[in-house]
Amino acid sequence: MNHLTAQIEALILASDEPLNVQKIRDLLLGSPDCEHVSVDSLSANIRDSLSELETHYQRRGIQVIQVGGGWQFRTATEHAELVQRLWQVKAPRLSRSALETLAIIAYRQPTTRAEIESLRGVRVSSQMIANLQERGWIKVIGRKEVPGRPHLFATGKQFLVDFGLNGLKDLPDSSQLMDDDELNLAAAQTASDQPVAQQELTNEEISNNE
Amino acid sequence: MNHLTAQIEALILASDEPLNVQKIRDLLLGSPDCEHVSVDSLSANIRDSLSELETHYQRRGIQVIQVGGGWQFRTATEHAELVQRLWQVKAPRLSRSALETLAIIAYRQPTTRAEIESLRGVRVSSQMIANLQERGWIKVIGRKEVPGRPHLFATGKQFLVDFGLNGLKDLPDSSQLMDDDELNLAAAQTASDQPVAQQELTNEEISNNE
Amino acid sequence: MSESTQLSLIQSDPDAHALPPVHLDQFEGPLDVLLHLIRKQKLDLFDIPIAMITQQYLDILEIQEDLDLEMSGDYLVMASSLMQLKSRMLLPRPETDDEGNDIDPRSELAAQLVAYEQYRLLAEELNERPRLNRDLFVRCIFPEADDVERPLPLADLDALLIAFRAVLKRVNREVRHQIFTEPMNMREQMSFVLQRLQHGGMPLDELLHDSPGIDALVTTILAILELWRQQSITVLQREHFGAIMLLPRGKEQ
Repeated sequence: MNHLTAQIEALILASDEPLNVQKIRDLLLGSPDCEHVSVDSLSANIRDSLSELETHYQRRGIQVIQVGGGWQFRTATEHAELVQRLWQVKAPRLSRSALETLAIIAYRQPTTRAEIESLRGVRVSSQMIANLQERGWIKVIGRKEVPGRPHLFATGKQFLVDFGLNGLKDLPDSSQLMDDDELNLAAAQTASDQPVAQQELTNEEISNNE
Repeated sequence: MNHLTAQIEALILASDEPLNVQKIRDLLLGSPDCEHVSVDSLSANIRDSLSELETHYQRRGIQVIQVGGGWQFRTATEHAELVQRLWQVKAPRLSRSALETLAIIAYRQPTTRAEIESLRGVRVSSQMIANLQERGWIKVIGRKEVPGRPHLFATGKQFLVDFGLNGLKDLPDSSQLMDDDELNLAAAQTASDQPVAQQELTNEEISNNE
Repeated sequence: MSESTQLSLIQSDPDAHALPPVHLDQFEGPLDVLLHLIRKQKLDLFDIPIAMITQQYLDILEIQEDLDLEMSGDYLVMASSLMQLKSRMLLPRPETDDEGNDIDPRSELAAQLVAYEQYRLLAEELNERPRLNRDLFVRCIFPEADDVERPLPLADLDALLIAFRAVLKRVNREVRHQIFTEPMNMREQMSFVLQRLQHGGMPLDELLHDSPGIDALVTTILAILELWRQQSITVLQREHFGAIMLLPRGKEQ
C-alpha cells in the first residue's frame, strides 16, 4: 500500500461524511508530501488510490463505497442483522406513503405537492412532508410561478447518502417509466379535456427545470 | 477472510465504543451461524480473528487496535496531522448515541442512567456520559432515592449556551415532531396480499428478530 | 335508456362481489384500491369494465367500519368519478374531440393508474435498496490517532430533536404519550429545585422567592410535589403554620 492510499484511507475513516476527490485533494495539497505535485496529477493519483481501496475492501466485512459523490466506509450489507443487534435498535421503517412520495419527488423533481397528490390520488399529509424534510431526503428549492406559488420539492443530499446513490442518475432505472406522452397515447388515441390540461402543466414544469 | 472475521470487522466499525471479546461473543451467540458453537471455542475464534485483523491493518492507513479493554478502528498515528487538518475544516458531529442520550436528559430531566438505557434500549457507556459532562452539557444534580441511589442527570448551563436556548422551555415541543403517518403504519401492518405490504412485513420481521 | 340496460350494466358480472374483503388500511388511496382490483382479476388496464369495478369499489367502501372523514374524502371523490364514468359510458353517442375522433371516457383514469403503478413500483425498488442504518452502517466512534486533538463537537439543535424523536419512535406509544404531556417547565423546575437543595434543606418560602410570577410559582409547586411523590425530596412542617422545609432525601432528621 503506498503512502497516498494510506493517507486517503485514514481520511475516509476519520470523516463524518462521504469525502469527495476534491476535498481529499485540498487536504493533501497542504501537506509537505504534495508540494511539488500538480493538481491534475494529484487528482488522478487520488482516483487510482480510491479504486484500489474499493477493490481491496470488496470482499471484507467493511467496504469503501461511493455515495452522494463522496467515499465512505460502511459495513457490508450481509452483516445488517448482526449490527442491528449491536444497536438493539429497530431498523427505521418507512411507510408506503412516504416511499411513494419520495419516489415521485426523486423521479419528477422539482415537483409540487399538488402534483404528488394528483399522481398518488390522495392527499399528502404535511407531517409526512415535514418528516421527509427532517431526514434531509427532500427539500424546498423554490416556488412554482403559478397561482398560489406552491413550493417546489427536490431530493436533498442525505437522500443520496442514505440510499447509497452516487447521484440521481443511479436511481433504479426509470427508463421503463413511460413518459407522459406515451401514457396518454396508450390510454387513448385522443385525449380528453381534463388530462390534457394536467399534462401540459407537467411538461411545462419539466421544461422549466432545464 | 473468513466469515467470522468479516462479521467482527463490521461490528468494530459500527460500534460506538471499543468492543471487547465478551461483547462480540454475546452478539454472535445470538446469530444462527453460531448455534452449535461452544462459548469457549467461539471466544478462541474471536481472539484469532482479532489478531488477524490487527495484523492485516498493521501497515495500512487505518488500524484495528485494542484501547481501554476493547477493539477499535483508528487512523494510523503517522496521519495525525492530516486528520487534524480535516477536523479543522469541519468539527466532528456528535455520535447518534451521544445525541440520543443528551436529548433524553434534556427532555426528561432529572433522569437516571437506567431510564436513559431503558428508553434507548442500549447500554449507555460511562465514557459517553463523561464526555457530555466534560462538555458541560450535562451534570449530576443529586441521587434518586431508590435502591442503588443512582445519579440524577440534568442539563448544564453550557447546554443552553451552546444550543442557543434561553431556557429549557425553549426546547421545541417534542409533539411537533410526531409523524402521524408512521403512527398509522402500525395499524396497516396486517397481512395483505399487496406486495409492498409484504415487503414491509418482511422488514419488520427482520427487525423483530434482533 | 331503459332501466333494464342500467340494471344489467350494474349487475353485469356475477363475480363482481366475489372478491375477498379488503381493508382500506392496506391501501394508499383509491388508485391503489383500483389497481388491486384490476391486477387481482387480471383485467386490461386500458379496457376496464367500469360497471364491475365501480360496484366492487363501492362494496369495499361499504364494509369499512371506521372510515374517518379525512381519509374518506379521497375515496368518495373516486367513487363519484367512477359513477360519472359509468354514466358517460352509457351515453348513446360516443363523445368526440375537435377532430371528430372518439373519446374513450376511461382514458384519463387508465393514464392515472398507469402513472401511479409506475411510482408504486419505483417506491418498492427504492425501499429494497440497501439503506443506511437499516442495511449498512458507518463508523461510530471517532477514530483518533493518539496525536490527534479532536475539536469539540458542535451543538446542533436539529440533530438533537431528530435523535429524541428516534428514541420516541422506538419506545412504545404509551411512553411516547407520557412524554408529550409532560410540561417542559416543570422538568426544568424539578432540576432547579433539586439543585438548590443539593447542599441541604431550604424553607419553601425562600425557594418560592426565586420564582417570579404566578406561572413560575405554580410550576415550582408542581415540581416540588412531583419530586416529593418520587421521594427525591422530603417536605416537613414541624408545627402548625410553621415554616415548611424542603429537604433532599437522606438528610431529613
